[in-house]
Amino acid sequence: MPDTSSRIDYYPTHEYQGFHLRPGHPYPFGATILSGGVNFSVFSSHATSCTLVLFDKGEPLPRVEIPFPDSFRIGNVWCMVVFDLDCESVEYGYRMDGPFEPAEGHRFDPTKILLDPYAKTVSGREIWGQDPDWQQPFPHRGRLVFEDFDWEDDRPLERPMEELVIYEMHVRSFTRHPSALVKHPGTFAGLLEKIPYLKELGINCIEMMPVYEFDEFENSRKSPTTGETLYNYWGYSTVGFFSPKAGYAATGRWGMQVDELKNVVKEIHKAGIEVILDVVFNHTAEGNEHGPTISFRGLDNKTYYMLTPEGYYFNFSGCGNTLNCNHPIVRSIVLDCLRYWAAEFHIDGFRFDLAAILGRDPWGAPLPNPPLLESLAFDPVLAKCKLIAEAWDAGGLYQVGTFPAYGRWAEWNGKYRDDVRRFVKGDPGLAGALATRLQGSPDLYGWNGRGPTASINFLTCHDGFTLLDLFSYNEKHNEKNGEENRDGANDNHSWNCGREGATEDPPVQALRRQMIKTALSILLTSRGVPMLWMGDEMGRTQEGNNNAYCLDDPTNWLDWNLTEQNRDLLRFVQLLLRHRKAHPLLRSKKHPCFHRGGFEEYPEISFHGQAPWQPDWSEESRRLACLWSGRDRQDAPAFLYFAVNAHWEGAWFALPRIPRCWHVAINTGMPAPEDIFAPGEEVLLSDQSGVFLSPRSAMFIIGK
Amino acid sequence: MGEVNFTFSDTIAGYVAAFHRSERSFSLRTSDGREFRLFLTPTTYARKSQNLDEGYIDATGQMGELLSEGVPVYAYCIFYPAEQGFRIEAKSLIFPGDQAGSYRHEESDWWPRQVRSIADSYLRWQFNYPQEPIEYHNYRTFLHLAGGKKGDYLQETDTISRLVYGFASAFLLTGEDRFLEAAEAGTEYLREHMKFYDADDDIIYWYHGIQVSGDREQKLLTSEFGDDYDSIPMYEQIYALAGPTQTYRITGDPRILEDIEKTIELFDKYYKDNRQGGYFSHIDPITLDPRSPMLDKGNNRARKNWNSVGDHAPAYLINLYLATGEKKYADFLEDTFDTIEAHFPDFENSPFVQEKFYEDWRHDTTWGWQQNRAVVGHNLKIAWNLLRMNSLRPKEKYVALAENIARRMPLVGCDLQRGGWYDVVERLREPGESHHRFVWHDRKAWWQQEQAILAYYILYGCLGKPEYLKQAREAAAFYNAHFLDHDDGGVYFNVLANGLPYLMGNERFKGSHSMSGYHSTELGYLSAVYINFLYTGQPMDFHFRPRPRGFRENRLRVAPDLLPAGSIRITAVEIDGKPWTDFDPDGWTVQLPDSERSLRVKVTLTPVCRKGD
Amino acid sequence: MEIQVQAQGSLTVVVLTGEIDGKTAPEVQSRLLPLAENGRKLVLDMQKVTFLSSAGLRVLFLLNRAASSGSGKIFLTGLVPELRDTMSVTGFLKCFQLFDSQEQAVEALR
Amino acid sequence: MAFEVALETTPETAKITLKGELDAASAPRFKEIIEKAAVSSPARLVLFVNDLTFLASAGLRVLIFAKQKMGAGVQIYVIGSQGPVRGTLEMSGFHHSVYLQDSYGD
Repeated sequence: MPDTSSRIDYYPTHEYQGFHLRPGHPYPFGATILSGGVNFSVFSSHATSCTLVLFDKGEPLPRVEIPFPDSFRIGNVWCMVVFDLDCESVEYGYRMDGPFEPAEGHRFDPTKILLDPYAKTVSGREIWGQDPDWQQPFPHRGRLVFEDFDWEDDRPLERPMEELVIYEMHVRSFTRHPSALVKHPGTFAGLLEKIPYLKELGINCIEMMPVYEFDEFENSRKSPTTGETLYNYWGYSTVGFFSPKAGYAATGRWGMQVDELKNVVKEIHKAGIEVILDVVFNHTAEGNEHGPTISFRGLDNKTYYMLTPEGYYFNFSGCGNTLNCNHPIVRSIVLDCLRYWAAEFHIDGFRFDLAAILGRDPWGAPLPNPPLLESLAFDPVLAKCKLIAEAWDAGGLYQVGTFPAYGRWAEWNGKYRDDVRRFVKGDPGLAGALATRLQGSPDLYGWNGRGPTASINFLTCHDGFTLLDLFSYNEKHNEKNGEENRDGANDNHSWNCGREGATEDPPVQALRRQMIKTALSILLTSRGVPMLWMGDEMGRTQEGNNNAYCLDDPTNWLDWNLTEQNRDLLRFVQLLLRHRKAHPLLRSKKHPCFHRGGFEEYPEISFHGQAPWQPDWSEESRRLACLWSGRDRQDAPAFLYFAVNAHWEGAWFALPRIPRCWHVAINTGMPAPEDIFAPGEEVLLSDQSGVFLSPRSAMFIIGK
Repeated sequence: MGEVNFTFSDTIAGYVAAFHRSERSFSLRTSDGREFRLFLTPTTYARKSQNLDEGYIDATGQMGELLSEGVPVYAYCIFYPAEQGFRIEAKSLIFPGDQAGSYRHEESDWWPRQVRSIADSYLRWQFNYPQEPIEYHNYRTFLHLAGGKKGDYLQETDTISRLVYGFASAFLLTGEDRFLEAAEAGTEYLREHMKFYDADDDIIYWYHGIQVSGDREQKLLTSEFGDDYDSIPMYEQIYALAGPTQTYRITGDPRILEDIEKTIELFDKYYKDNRQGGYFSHIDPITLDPRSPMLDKGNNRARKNWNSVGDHAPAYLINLYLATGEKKYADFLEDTFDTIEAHFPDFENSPFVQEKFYEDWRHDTTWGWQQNRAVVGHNLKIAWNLLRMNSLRPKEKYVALAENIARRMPLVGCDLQRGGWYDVVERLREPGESHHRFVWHDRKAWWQQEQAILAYYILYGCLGKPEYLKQAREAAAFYNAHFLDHDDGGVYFNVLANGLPYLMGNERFKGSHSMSGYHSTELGYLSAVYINFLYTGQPMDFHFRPRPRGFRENRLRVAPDLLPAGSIRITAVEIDGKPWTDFDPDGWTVQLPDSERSLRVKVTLTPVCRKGD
Repeated sequence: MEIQVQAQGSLTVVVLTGEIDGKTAPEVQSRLLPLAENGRKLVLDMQKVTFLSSAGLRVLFLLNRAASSGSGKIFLTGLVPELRDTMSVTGFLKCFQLFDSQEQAVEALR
Repeated sequence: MAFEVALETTPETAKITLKGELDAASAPRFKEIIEKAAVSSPARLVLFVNDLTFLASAGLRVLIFAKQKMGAGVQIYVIGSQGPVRGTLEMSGFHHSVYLQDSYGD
């Protein structure tokens, strides 16, 4: 322990109403525990004065309000050390005074107590769903945290991008359902108990939907149809950028959410699984000029938000305001935030919601060389972090393939989702598109050396149908969301296999399972980084709701009984993932080339139809096969033949001749257990000249 | 003479003809078919029309989709001189709707929400409600938004009455008690402080207002307005009834009916000209004689004008008929409209009606500020009210005059380049003049937009001609895009021709013109009725609070306005929250139960399939 | 917060009563740190500990680190299920050896 | 009973005594007297109405109009009003603007 007695700067020089103070350190921002006191540092470009407001935990009224003496200000930063505070029971906020001239962009309001944007934990919503005290003027309060977690020898796993199989999940939904049989349902701790399941499934990266502190009661209202409360369930509206959501932690009520999440990350890393966070930097929970003033609006409205000349809020996010990401100060907060999570929580990567907004200038025009994206791409702390962008926004900007990436950014490949959905459901003329997707979308990511790992391939995600619903509904059914089914996307490219919604009819159920297996086998044999949506591996349904953003009920909760009911499907996915791991050819960092690179004179990739070497690219084509050729892990020659028949009639595919014997690994046309064999247990093909693919099925055949 | 080779800014209103995405430009076709090519700039931003108490709706991101064929838009542009003509760059856009043919102001609850917001703003400004109770003693005619409430202040009868009309209309639409409380308190205050009961003739007239200092009141018998100095103008007596009559429709309070009937007695006894028809516009304060030499001071001796003939119907008389159903008021209405139809049109000389007359209806073109000038809004008000009257007692000549006005006005009173309607123009054009000259300015007043919106929506609702719907939509879109004050609440009085608010001089004080609390709420109330019932076919709820032993034969009349027979039906009634079945669906009346206390009545009126058929 | 310390042969048994949080943690630390550092085995009877905050966890962790850096060892007994669960979820439980009761610990370690 | 009116002015007070019936016919004469009294812009106008048997609305209108013309600063006292005359004053709400007293001490 440092000998504090001798350090001169650990002694108070000022006093205010019994509190001992001294000028603080401008850096690091936020509240930092020093020995004997706490350093508070906050900045605002336009505020005229600032007051630190201290509460005892949970008390309605402040214990003291300490105005920052002008000598405690350095540039635009107010900083102060307060001595002898009980770090566990103190809550703090700031009052900022300054002009209230909306037309100029200033909305200072000294009557409001503001949350410190750098607060490491935020109180007010410690228990999920507990009715808040709506009269409390300062509901979200900053609190202090001990940052001495014992990581032992853990650090971010830094897995090569091409190895990743991402599993997108919602922390609460993952274990909230009673069938999860966990001690702390719907929490980080609940996730701890499901690590063996994830390991056995075979994914090596989980992407958590927003875990930064958010207010589940934002715009909460009663559903006109069910009378239930509708929440801000997904959490795409951040209150605290540096604080894990207390309501997601079993120990949230005692303020130990930081330790709990760090422990979860540590255990998940032990299972060899990376953790990616879904982060929202395009807007905040403060909404437009009618929304609540929580933090940024009261601190420095003109700096933090994109404003129209009259001082109103641009709305590129569709949620009321737009964060002014390319302003130097906001850029530094975003960088500080991501560095904090990467360094203190050992987070492996970040997925940016509506990332196209991060490339707009303060007046909304897209920038060719956005400073924020560049800073993120070359930041030393984030150097090994995965950066994944949702490369569009609600303001009409669609940058899939053109997102300014600096060779570092990957993107959610919306085109992959649409092309594969349409091919699998039987739309004609998409063989060419499918061929491009299978190679890792070189049309989008082939230029300036980005490669297939820039493409996050996915069929489903939190936005839209689950995989089972994709093949059970033609129309969306969002009545429970209370917006008269107007919300949610309409271009779902789904097909209900003949019956709308759940059915007991065996042939329809079997067809739906087959469509799921066919789609997944395409996804996991495509180059690029595959992403699964929580529960699709066991046939989860949301009863046709393709925008369940507000439902805290079984629509969102993962039903663990499905692991038993759909045991075959789960087995199929587990083995499919083991096949992907077994064949490096499917996971290369480079786009394949057509005329060489395979074993001896075979090309690395070649496309075929019902006749070898003659793919059918016509307008009516619903069939395609491709042959990968190269070396496997033991450097032995590898031949992988993947054929898919989306037609409603079966077809004979003559196989290309290879210097090996064909063995069947996967045939989604067959019922379990013959639908898939474990790597190494592939079955020798009796007739080596070809195979018969039943309607709407796929086969994966290996040369051995 | 220097040519126009300098930059300037202006608004263009129109419909998108085409959007050229690559060139970032679009062509805009004005209401009368002229096309302009407008270029977008990197800093062009856009918003959608937002209602009062609604947040700012930024649409900068959706400009691409919104600028599609047929979408209405207001583009504020800068004109740069170019080789031939100008290069026009749009700097900010306002979209009244999301797509062609869809207007936010035609949403079924758009206007009721607007009326609620305006009424609440006035409760806040005038009475500091809800912090303090509604106390009309504190009411100010001149409301200095910045200044406090110190020193003497003036309370004018007709501005209080108009505000009471606003509160009563807000209650009819929303049923929220604070508005009825404000309406009844205001009616009570008028009766207590502004009423002069003349025992000799058993008639009532209303003081112009009172000058309050401390707890003392100085009665002002004659008007303090320049044009009506030292006389009792009929215009003020008429509008003194506006608020109480609208309140009477809700409560049936017999004291209000008595005040109204005795004021009508005043009109018949002292203002009516039984020989040559119509009503005199002013009378002597002492002798009540319209021909008194004392009136020469204001040039008002033995004169007749638009207000004294035309203002009865819209101000109180139609509402009085709706509440009572009595034949004598229908006759009175018919008489005023016959008089207007007989004397006002002057189409051989001018598209505008004549507004000032001598006793024998000779045109008086030398009076005060009016001279030979036209108020665009009065012409439209005549067209609008003729159509109302035509639903009560159909006459070919009513519709003919209304359509005649409706056909001519857009060419001489409407701004086809920027949208909106003008104020006062010369009735005649000098030789060589392409446009009627603006008398003072080309600004646009809030209440004249109302006349256009209501005139063309009722014309379309009753006659179904598409050009009327187009005019109605353009007028209402301009009003909702430019006149709503989203910072302080309520509406702006005036906007410049290009739609930017004009906040100079006493135009700034919303209180001094509580009229703005009248016209804006009347517009909201009747727009909701005409659009929902005569166009989009949406049902509406209306709220009443009938007093015990109030309405004759305990029968509540709920017709919202003079509408074509059979256009709407009562489909549901609730009394104190419980369903009630004793009502005449097509007679628009509800037979009330006997009760010792006032009843809470909610009536649902549903149009009979009117989707623009 | 009460702390009773008694020596039992080569062991030191400490009985803690009440809450260990930000206010009481410093006292626990100052009383027990010297004992942990002198290389003896330390049995902490937590049966009557009703609440353990982050600060409390850290004091136990500090004591354990101090003990194991020497030749000493810390053992916890009688941990209430809720506290045990909190410690496991935040990753602190792993570094301690547990016994159900004080007697069991003394028996096993003598 | 015929209407009689007499005016007596001092620098800051004007006193008018009214007798008989003040009706529509006699109102103009009363108006002239009031206008004469207003000329010296007195601070106070005192009306003695003990012998006024009838006050028509027209007469009352003269009073109200006069008060308005003289301006808010002028105090009006009506002395000795009773019976129907007082009723007329109250029914028109004019009692809020003047001081009704039984007697007037100089």
